[in-house]
Amino acid sequence: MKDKLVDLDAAVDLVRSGDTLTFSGVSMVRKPMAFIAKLIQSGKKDFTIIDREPGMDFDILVAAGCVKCARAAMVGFELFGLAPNVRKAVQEGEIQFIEETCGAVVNGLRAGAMGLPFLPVKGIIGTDLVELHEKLGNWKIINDPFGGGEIVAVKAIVPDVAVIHVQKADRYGNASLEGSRFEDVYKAKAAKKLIITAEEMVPSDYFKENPERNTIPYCYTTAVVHVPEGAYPTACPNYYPPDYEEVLRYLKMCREGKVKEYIDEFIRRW
Amino acid sequence: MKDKLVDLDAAVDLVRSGDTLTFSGVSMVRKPMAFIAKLIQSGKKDFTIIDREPGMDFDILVAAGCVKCARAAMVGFELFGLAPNVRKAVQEGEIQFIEETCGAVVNGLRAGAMGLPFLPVKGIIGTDLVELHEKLGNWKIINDPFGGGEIVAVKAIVPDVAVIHVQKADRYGNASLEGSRFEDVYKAKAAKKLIITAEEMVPSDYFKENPERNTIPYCYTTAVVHVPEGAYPTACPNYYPPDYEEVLRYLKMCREGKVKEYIDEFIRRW
Amino acid sequence: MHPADVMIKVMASQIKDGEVFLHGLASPMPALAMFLAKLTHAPNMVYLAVAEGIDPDPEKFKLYPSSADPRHAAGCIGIGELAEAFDLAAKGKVDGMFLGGAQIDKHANINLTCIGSYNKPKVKLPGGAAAAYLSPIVKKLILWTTNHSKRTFVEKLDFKTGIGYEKGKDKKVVVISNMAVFEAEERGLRLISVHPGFSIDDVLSEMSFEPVVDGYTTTQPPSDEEMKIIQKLDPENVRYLEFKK
Amino acid sequence: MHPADVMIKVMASQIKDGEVFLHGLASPMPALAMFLAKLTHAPNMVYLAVAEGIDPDPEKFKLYPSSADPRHAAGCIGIGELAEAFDLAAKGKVDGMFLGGAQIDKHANINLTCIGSYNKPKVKLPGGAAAAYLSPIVKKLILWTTNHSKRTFVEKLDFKTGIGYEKGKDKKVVVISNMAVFEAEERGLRLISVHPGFSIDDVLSEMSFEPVVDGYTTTQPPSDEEMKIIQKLDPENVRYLEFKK
Repeated sequence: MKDKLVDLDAAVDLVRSGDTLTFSGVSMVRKPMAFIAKLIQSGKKDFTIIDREPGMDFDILVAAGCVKCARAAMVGFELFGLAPNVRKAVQEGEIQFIEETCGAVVNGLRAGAMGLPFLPVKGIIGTDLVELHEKLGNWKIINDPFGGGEIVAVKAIVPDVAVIHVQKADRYGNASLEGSRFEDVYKAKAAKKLIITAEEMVPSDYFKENPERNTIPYCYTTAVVHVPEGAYPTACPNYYPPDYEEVLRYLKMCREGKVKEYIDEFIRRW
Repeated sequence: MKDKLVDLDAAVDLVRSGDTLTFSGVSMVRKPMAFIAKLIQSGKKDFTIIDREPGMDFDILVAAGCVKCARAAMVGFELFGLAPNVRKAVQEGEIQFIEETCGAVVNGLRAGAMGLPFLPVKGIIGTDLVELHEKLGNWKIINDPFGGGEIVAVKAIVPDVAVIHVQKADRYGNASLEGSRFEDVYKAKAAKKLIITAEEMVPSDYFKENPERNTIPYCYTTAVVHVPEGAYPTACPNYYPPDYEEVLRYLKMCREGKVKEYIDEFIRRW
Repeated sequence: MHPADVMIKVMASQIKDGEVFLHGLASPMPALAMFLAKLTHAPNMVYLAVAEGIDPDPEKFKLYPSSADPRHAAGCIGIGELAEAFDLAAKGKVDGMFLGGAQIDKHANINLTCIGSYNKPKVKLPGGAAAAYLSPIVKKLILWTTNHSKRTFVEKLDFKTGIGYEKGKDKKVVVISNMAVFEAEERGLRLISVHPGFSIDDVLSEMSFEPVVDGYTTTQPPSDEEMKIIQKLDPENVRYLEFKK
Repeated sequence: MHPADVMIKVMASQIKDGEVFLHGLASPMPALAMFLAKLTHAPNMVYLAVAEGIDPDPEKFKLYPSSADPRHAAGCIGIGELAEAFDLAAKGKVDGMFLGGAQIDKHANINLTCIGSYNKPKVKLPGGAAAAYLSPIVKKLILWTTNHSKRTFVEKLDFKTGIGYEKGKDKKVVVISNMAVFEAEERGLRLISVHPGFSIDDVLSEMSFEPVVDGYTTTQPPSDEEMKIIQKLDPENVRYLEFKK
């Protein structure tokens, strides 16, 4: 195993403008916010970002002007309302938005993780999403070769980079997800490059003592970064809950036209 | 959660003659041997058995005359040689044998677990297995709808019953696999009925304290049976290794034409 | 009584003992309804949720603004990846799912995608989440809206994100608004009950299409005992936030 | 020197540092070769195996008759489901796989299925395991046989279980017998080296087809140091069992 421990800047160097990116977590949980701050600071842009149900990660990247295309089944702040910057950018035609549905994102990522060109997915047929995705070449209605009728085939999702915030990792890139995993293991295995940001660094013995803990083994990992509170203000299960007040402060500043100030502050934090 | 703890006989009652069955483990590891003993004793038969790389479980079921069709990528005793009873039954045309390949069995079980009608699988094309399986209707060469060329589609494998021997379970059917898992989680989720046999019973708090331990949650489980040494003479990781001497004794008795005696003894053990 | 509590009670009453129910993000009322059912008439229901705890412990539960808040999984018996819940749904083993609806038509089809055209929307909504995937494959689809109005109950959707009534399928579609309860039938949306405090005129005057009305009742609100349960699970009244948007 | 040890050394020399290698069931020599490589020239190779331990600790390793013996995973850094290794292979990320061959033709195609016809076999072999799946998708296919004979090196396979040489593909196919080493080329199986103790006549007279012979060497046997490593990993000489069948 090779030492893959780097700092956030070196990890950001692995990303190129125009890349397709995916991030860990959903909504206000385990989003790699520190990495995103540094990514914004780097000035790279034109990203395609893809996820099942992102939140502040997508919104702030869009606010910072880094995004060309966003693809997700839902983007928002749940009870706190719509994602203000995604909403604005889509309504003003500044970014392309591709409406997804959870099962299709999940199976697209699984196809990527499994090295398959596509995966079938049930449901969906009869909704307006089919036409949209067939046009984009993401989905195609095919016939089940075993006579089960029509079914949607989802093209494999293979992000250029996945950034996954985990609770624990060693310096070789073995990583442990605790509690909710969402699609993060699939994302990690589907991506061409995998950046792990970790709340806490542990010795490799942590995994050797109990190899079941190793949810993302080192052979998938390109780089690992130690970032305590790296998901803040979203939650890192077993470490901290979402900071709802901070999320509300972000939304308030967005409403007040002060999103650039928030972003500056957000970058300075790291 | 409902109490699903039953004895081996009650678990065997869930199986019907003619069912398609799959078992946990590979080769000489974590095969549900106690259940298989009781299944043989029950007199039920005409089973189709399917697995990636089984060993003594398949061989003794075939020896006992319970099997109509066996489907596997490999059946044998590794360095100890061929599976004598499977070999004999196939060569004498007593059972149908379907030669599989690991990747296809795995993806067929995954399709079953995921509720999908089929899954694509790479490789295989160019071997003599394709014609065999296309005739049987298990596989079909299709075109990747996204232009990647020909690929094999594997029909979902949905066994009537999966019997999975685990290290720990509670009486509600939550189960913990320790160490090598093989395809056992997929088997558990693909099957119409799931029988858990467990080395050790634990209180549900064992899972509540550390929910990551729960590799097969209760909502999949039909029945759970407490069977210490239930995989013997195959291994149960963290409990006991394979008993190679006992496996060799089985093979010796088979060679000497005493397999019926071994089976009687094997049944009496439970 | 706050309409949220009436809606929670109606949601809970859709859940039968032993059934498998799932809720997603932005779903405080469904989360509370699932607990209410589990703590009353459906102790063996299987609780799956976006926070990925299977059967979280109601004793340890407190409602927070994000449905994915990791504290919502406290005391669970296992981790149930949402992907796994989707697989269960594909196998026909998810009995019920709760979905919001920004627009709902008379067949209980829903729009969660956009107001106006997809390519140049007037309002880009948060998105359908699992709606397109799950709405055709679950057995019970429980739709809710906190905004019973002509803008919600529309003649024609701007985008069809999810599918409601489907003829010949073993699928029940219930629509729960802050004023009334409907069930989707071939004829259209049939009024089942009107919540206490609202009249039939309140209900009908705020819909862009006419529902089927051939006998309806007053919605059964939660009992005092049930209100205690809800209040204990949500002492800070997070469930009411959805009504302030 | 036992041919097993020569074969292990040849197998190990196929592994470059940083590469991902996998072995399956009934694979004592590949298991030892992977450790030998890891302990000598390839410390960063990724060790995947049917016992599902990723990078088991060679200090804790002892060879047992079943390759899936759970003790073979001792000291591993993680559980690597075989399914996951197969996924890696599908992504082109498994560099090498070891496969036996009951019959091997001049293109290094293999038969592990049956002797005689499939439907009425003279001998039903154990089966191809991952051969059909992996042989077309790995970058290095290492085939081995402990029975260098005309029955093994056949003109025509009774069944094509795995695919050897494929023109135009980034794929190396090496065949290691108890007498010699070959590599598959468009022209056929090319002799690379003959093991110490065997002559070229021994090698050629025991093959049903003629390999390409245009210069070959003597196979490099393991050094004393390497033999010590092998012996420490397999003190009970389990690796020789394969030769007694």
